[in-house]
Parts: sequence; structure tokens; C-alpha cells
Amino acid sequence: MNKLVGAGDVIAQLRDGMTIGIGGWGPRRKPMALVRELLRSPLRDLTVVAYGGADVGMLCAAGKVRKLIFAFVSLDFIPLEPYFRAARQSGALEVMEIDEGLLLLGLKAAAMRIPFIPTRTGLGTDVIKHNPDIRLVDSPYDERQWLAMPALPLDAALLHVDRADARGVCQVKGPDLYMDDVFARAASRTYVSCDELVEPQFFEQDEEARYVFWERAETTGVVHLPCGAHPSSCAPLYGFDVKHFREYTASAKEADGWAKYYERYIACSEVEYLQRVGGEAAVKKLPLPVF
Amino acid sequence: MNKLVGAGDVIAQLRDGMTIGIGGWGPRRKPMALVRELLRSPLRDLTVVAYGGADVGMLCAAGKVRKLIFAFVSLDFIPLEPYFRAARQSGALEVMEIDEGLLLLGLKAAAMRIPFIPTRTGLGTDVIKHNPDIRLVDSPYDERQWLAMPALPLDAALLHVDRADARGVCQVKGPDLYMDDVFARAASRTYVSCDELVEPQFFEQDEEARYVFWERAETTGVVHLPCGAHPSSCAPLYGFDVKHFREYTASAKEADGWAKYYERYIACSEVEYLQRVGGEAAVKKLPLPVF
Amino acid sequence: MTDTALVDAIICAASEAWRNDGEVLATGIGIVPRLAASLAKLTCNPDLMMTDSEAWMVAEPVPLGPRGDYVMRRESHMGFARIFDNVWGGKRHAMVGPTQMDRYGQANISMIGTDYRKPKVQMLGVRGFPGNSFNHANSFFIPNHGTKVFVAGEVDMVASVGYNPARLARGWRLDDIDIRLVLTNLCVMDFGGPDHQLQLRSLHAGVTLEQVQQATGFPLHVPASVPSTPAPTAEQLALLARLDPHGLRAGVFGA
Amino acid sequence: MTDTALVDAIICAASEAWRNDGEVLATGIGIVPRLAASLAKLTCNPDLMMTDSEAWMVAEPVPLGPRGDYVMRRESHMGFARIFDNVWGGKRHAMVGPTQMDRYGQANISMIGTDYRKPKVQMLGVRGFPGNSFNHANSFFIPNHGTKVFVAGEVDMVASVGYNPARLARGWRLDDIDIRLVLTNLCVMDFGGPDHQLQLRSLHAGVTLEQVQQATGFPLHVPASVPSTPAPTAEQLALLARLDPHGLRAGVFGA
Repeated sequence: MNKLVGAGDVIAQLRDGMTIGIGGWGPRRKPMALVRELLRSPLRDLTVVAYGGADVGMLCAAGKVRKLIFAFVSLDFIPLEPYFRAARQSGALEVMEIDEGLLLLGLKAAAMRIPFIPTRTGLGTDVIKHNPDIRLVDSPYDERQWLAMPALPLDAALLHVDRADARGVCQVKGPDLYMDDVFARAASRTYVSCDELVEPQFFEQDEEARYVFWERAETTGVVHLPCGAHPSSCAPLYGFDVKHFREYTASAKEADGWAKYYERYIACSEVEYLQRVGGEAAVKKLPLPVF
Repeated sequence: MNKLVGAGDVIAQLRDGMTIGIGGWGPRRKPMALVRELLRSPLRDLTVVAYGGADVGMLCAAGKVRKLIFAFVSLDFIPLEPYFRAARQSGALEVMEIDEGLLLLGLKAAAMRIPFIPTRTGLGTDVIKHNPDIRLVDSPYDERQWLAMPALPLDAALLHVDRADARGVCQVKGPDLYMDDVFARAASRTYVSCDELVEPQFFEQDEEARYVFWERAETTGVVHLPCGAHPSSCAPLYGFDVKHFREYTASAKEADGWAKYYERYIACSEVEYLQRVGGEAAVKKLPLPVF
Repeated sequence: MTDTALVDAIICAASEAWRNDGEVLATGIGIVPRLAASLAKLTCNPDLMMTDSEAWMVAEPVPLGPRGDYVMRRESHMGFARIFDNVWGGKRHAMVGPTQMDRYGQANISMIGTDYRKPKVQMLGVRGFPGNSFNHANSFFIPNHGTKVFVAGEVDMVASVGYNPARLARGWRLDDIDIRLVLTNLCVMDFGGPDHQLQLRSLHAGVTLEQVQQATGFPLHVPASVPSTPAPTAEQLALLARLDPHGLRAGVFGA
Repeated sequence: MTDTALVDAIICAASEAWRNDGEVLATGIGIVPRLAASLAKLTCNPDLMMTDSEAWMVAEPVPLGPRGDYVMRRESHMGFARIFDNVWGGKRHAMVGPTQMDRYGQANISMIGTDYRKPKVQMLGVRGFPGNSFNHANSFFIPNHGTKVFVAGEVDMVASVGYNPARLARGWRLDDIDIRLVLTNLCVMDFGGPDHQLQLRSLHAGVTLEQVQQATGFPLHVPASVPSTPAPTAEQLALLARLDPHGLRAGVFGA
């Protein structure tokens, strides 16, 4: 089985109106090259589910997002994501704003093919008020009401990993998987970009198979995209690009900032993109973040 | 913080009637030395929750178990656990017999402090018929009935790990954690025996901290018991003791077999036990099982 | 027909269970199911996923018994906890060996007897049968086809769901249950008869229809034509020799 | 009082939040909370668990900013997913910085404005506030004590639950909520007043009671005696110098 495809092939599998989950966390291990390919496409009316960073910001800026299911959108060292912020403040964005843990529970429920998971999280907050679709349920075992976090099934998940093979075996060696395994399991189709494409034999060595966190049956397509997470990080291979993120956020302060950013960094091939951000060698030298 | 205690101290913390979870799986990484200490104690009327092997068999033989919450009791290469079998066939054992996955969901629910997790597992089976306490619930999001697997909170969990330090940082290097992390989180108190006692600095090396699967706050007490899993396995340190398990199961065919087994292997110190089963060096040479 | 020839034919027929499954976890519990799954991966469905029966997914089936120099070809970590992620996701097809099975395909490995509180014979417990049977495809291998296994009423403890409308919870349909092949020492069957009736697919060499019906505690559906279970091909036999280097399958029906 | 002296006093007062917690995960988001948690671990509660703010639990607090030769003392893996295991289990005490807080202790970091569909100012989103606030202990640090933060009504988006009986779901009690200290640039407070009213615990050097009340959009409970926030000890200052080698805390109130 050969699951190798191009980024364009991945996007061609998506449809207007789909629910798309995006892996990673804030400015970390986001499938940015796939997101850029999505930005180049005519796709629209998407429901996006993410622990959001610039992936969400850019999709908002480009008007791709009909509804956002999120707990936060942030670049961490730049707390406020400017394009997400602008989209919200314009009143144009439909949102399901929930707790980080509720988002995880919703993905878990979808992965387990159950309709909901009960939790106390969200009770007493405006998460309930602004999401009337989220219901409270009784427990047959106690006298309490519980928030029934509904399953969040995804039509597709977009993920970036350290390395993968053509069978769809994916490895994350970085210190944090984030929730990528749950995104993969919650999705009908999972498309993964990888920094390094390896032979199956790679996973037979030493403890390499330990760092494989979902079965290859959960992976639909694999795209080989070195530095495909840039400007987000892919620890331990490279850190996030502070300079690029600053340029990106600064662009939002200009009247036609997004158009300029788009022209320079999206309206080109990924090969050109990598050249414009300094080249693969420079990206690989980006230091890991220190907190 | 120094959580080092003796096996006797652990058992002294337990009370008649408690619900005790036992980690491991069948003949694998069972906290057998702690179980032997429990067998030596006057404790009784226990509710035992386990993916059961000889741990459950011995506790049944000794009349310690009022109620067993289980999906199976088996030594794998010897499918039928003789003392568990005898206890069931005598009609003396109260049971909550559930699916392996339901057991996991029940522990997960307890770990998450939620009353239940909905699932299709168990619907249509006699698991429902024989467990009238397990309720079906409606979903607010679909028209189906779901089995509401109730939380299985534990008063205490007994686990065996490869190594630990006095702070309660525990490491399982073997290929399978089984459900030990969930047992630890589902329990009010978690007592862990370890084959090797290490200094905290051990976990600072290389990738060692990767193999720590729960926070030390989940560990109440640590007992240093080399070969403490014997006769079950503690891969990669040692395999399970086929010969000993055969002697144990054969004992059940004799009229006073349990009394004899008890006299020889329980009614002694752990030091004497290790001598009687061939010594630490011999245990460490037990081959890993091949399937 | 020798025992070995019979078991080889059964394994080859059983391997067909996974032919059209695509990329699912193939789990065979016991010698015949495991060899059947292994054979399927090497012949009709190379996309299958398999484990070493412990904690690793492997790129090629691991031979039975002591392995000598053989080195497992690891593909991913797959501890027991992750098996449940897979089960609950539904991408699995297991073949297991129940002690009892009834006309609905309901199966039992828990206990035998009419008094659940005091079993006549206690066996393993329900294990993962309830979850497997309602989450993914399942096939069965039964080495001793007889009326004690294929019982007249319902099995003593329904561990595995079958096509029994009376037991469906509200909102569920029989289509949510997916029983595939039932292989025995006499024949190959499935639940493709009228209203999910158990039906004959093929008879092993030398076995008669009457023999099968007498050994089954409820009526079987018999299609107009019932072929013989095919004999293994030379390629299949060669692969089986590699997958079972110690010939453990010869002992499946007792030595 | 210099900014540095003030921030040091606040950090030391904030570190007291964890004194009697035993073995919980201490999470401090932002410079002051993180230094406070670090200081607590090195002084009043060595049993605290802490992370490197990424994926590892560490045996000793990691200094702020570029680390030079410093090597983290890893204790266990603690990826973000496992943080939720910890949160849901309740063994955590976080200190965070909300943008608004009301008389109930309800807090907001999501958005400002009266129209939720079109915020005047969009901030981060609710992040983990709903889960944190209903699962474990929480304290707060607010660097700009004023009526825009301590609002007269309810916060614009209740991200964090507080002691508001009107919002309790059936079967839950106010005792299920556990807000500890609220530290600001003016004072230290808690919700130990009558009926969980916000009350003064101590005033920072040079700050008056009237100043605090004027900067708070709702009535504060003032106990009979309100001490001054203690000045840091020499030991605490020495530890802070080690924990913040680049002096980042000096910029907490703006350069």
C-alpha cells in the first residue's frame, strides 16, 4: 500500500462545508504547508477544529472558516492571534468556544464512536450559555447534572509529523504529541505531512516503533514536506520562527496586510516558500523555544 | 518526600471490605509479592478489580474475595485458573463480570471523576442481564440507547513496576503498560512494588522519563521487592515461571492442594519465598514468553 | 483425510475471511485463527495489520512458537490499552474460538450451566467478546463441531452479540452486527441465510451434509449447491510451513 | 517602593498559595505565578510537582528565560494530553491571570464586550479555565487592579466558575469550587469573607484600604485587622535571583 500523495491531492479530497481538524498546538507542529495549500484552493465554508495558532488565523483571514470549534487561538509568545481576532471582532465568525479539555473529550468521543462523554467541565460557565447545543444530562448513578460533551467527528484531519513511511506509519519524536493521535482517530480521513520520509525498515530499529502513536489504518495519505510545519515548530527538528511570526502578526496592522502576506508567502509553491523564509537549512537551525 | 515502606506497611493501610484494584494482565507484571503479603494478613471481604491471573486465583483460594469485578481470569498458556474456577463453581463468589474494555472504561471514569462513560459494548449480551446495576441511558444527541459503564473507583491499587524511586516516580520499561496508569489514577491510594529502587537522578538521563506513565502524586507508597512479580513476568527483566505456574495449577487437583501451596510459598518471608523458587538469579533468567 | 490436511484446508479457508477487509487489524486467537490471519496477510490482503500477540504491530506475521534467529519486524507500538482504541474505532476483524454458539451467532466463553451464580463449568469469563462483537467484524473457529457447541437454545452466557432481534437495544439494528465466517472441523458456514440464518458455505473433504446437520443443535440453511472446501495450494502450504515451523497446527484436534 | 521590590513581595506572598497543598501539580502561567510556584517548591512545599512549561515534569524549577548550561532535571513525561489526566483527577493548583474577575470569583480571558457574537475585544478564548476552575484549586494574579478588571457586574464571558449559587448545576455545591488567593499590584485577597465574599488579606507597602476599594467594582470584605504584605526574606530574594537570572520579573508592570 502506497499512501504517498501531493499536497494538492490532499486538498482535492476535501469539499466545501467539511469539518476539518488541524493537529498541533498554538505555534507548535502545525501542518502549515497543508494549510497553505488549502489557502490556495477555492475551498470554503469549513468548520475548523483546532488548538489554534496561525493555522486558524490564516484560514480566518482568507475567509475559509464558517465555524470555528476552539478553546483558544494563540501564538503563545504572541498571545493574541491578529487575524482570528479581527474575524471575531467583525462578527463574521460562527464559533463553538469550549474548554481545552472539552475539545479533547469531544475528539475522544468521536474516536470511540460514542455520542458524548459526561464531565463537570463547563458547568457554571458561559460555555453553556453560548453553546445551547451542548446539553446537560442526568447520571443514573448519582443525583448530579453533568455536561454531556458531544462527539466532534471530523471529515478530515490535517497533521504534521517528524517522519512517516509510505504505508502511513507516522512517528512523532518531539517531546509532545499534543492531541494528534485523537485527531487521527476522530477523523474519517487523516492526511499527514512529514518532515522526513523513511523506509518501513526504519521502524524496526531499536525503540523507534515506540514513537508511533496510531495505527497506519488511521492514516489516509502521506505528503513529504520538509519543514512543512514552518513557521510553527517541529521539535526536535526545528523551533518556531519568531521573526516570521512577528512579520505575520505585524502584517495585520496594515490595511492590506493579509493580501501582502498572501502574495509573498502563499501565492507561490512550497519550494518558493521555503526559499522566501530563508531555505531549509535556515529553518532546520531555528532554535527550539525556551520558556 | 520519602514514600518507601515495607509490604507489611502497605497491607496495614488496607481494611476489610475495601475495593482493591490489581495491575498487570493475566500472568504478566502482577504485584504478586504484595498479594502474598495480603494473603498472610487477616484482611477479608475484599472487592477485587483485575485483569485476573494467579493474583485473583490465590485470593479466591484464601477466601479473601467477597466480590470479583473481572473480564477474565487466566494464565494464558494455562487458560483456566483453577482456584478462581473452583470459587465460581462453588457458588461462593459474587461477581461483576464485564468486558475487558468495559473494565477499562470503568477505571477511566473513576480516574476522570465522572459517573459513567456511554458505550455500545455490552449491549445485547448477558453482561447486562447479570449486572442489573449497569444501566442503559439515552443520548441527548441521538435516538439510541447506550450502556452507561459506571465508574469503578478503587480504595487502593496494587501495582508492580520495573523501577521506582522513593518519591514515587515509577517506570515501566517493558513493552506493555497494561492498564496500570488507569488503575493508579482510579485509586485513592496506589501502592507500588518495584524490582529496582533507583535514585531520582536516574530519570534525568536520556529518555528514561519517557517511560514514566503517571505523576508521582498518584503513588502513595513504594516497596522495594526484587522479583516481586514472580511467578508472573516483569518484561524485560524476567519472563513468567512456567514451571511454578504448573505446580500451582496442579496443586488445585489435590484435596488439600491450596493448604500445601500456602504452607510452602506463602507462609514464609519473601526472602524465603525467593529461595524456595530458586533464588533471584534464577528468576532473572526466566525467559520471556514467546507467542 | 489426515488431521494435518484437514487443518491446512481449514486455515486456508479461514484466511479468506479477511480478503476484502482492506486495512484492518487482523487478530486470530489460537493456532488456526492466527495462522489464517497470517496467511491472509501474505496472500489475499497484504494491507492487514497484525501484532506479535503482545505489544507490537509487525510488518510481517510472526512465526508460531520458538523463533530462533527470527527478528520481529516492528511497525508500531501496540500495547493492550491501544487495542481498545482500535476496537472502539471498529477497524478490526477478529477470529476467536467460543465454547458455545447458537442460531443467532451469539457466542460464549464464560461459563456453562443454567445457574449463573454457580456455574457447572467456569471458563475464562466474557473477555473482550462483548466489545469485539458490537464494534467490529468477527469470525469464529470451532474445532469440535457438535450439539454441545452449536446449542439448541441460546448459549448459557451471551458474551458475544448475534443476530437476535429480541436483544437489540433501542435505536440499534442487526446491521450494526457483523459476523463473518464460522469454520469448524466439518465445514465452513456464515450467517447469510434467510433472516441471518446460519448457512453452509462448504463441506470439508469427506464430510456429509447430514453429518453437519446432526452435529448442529438448530436448523442450518443449505443453499442449492454446497461446494467442497478447497484444498490448499502449493503456495499456501509453503507459507504455512514458514509460519508454523514447529508444526504446532498438527495438534489442533488433539494428538 | 520600586517595581522590583513590589513584584518580589507579590511573588513571595503568592508562593504561600501552595504551602498546604501537599503533592499537587503547581502551574503558574506568566512570570509572577511561575516564579511564585517555583519559590514555593524551593521553600514551603518541596513536594510540589512542576513542569518545564512544555512536556516534562521536573525535579526542580526551571529558571526563567535562556538557560545557558542549565540542564533540566526531568522527572517524568508530561505532555499536554497528560495534563488533562491530572486536571480531571483534581491534583493541581494553578495560578493564572484573567482579564476580568467579578464578585463571585468568576473570571474571563475570552472576550470583552456585551455582544458575544461580535466582541469589542477578542482575547484568547476560554482556554482551560472552565475545566481548571471546576476540577482543582485556582489562584489568580492581576497586575493592574482596577474597576475594568474587578467589574461591577458579572464578567463579560464566564470562563472560570466562581461562588455564584445561581449558576450551580443540580447536585453541585459551592464547596465543589476552590478559589484560593487573588493577588494584585495592590493587595492580597481571598474569598473567605461572609458567603464567599472577596476579602482583603494584606495590603502591599504604601497601599491604602480606600485605594483598593476604589479600584474594585464591588464591595470588599475588610477583616478587623489587615496586615501588610510581608517583605521578602533574604533567602527568598536569593532564590528569586537564581530562578530569574535575567531579571525578567522587573518588567511585569511595564518597563
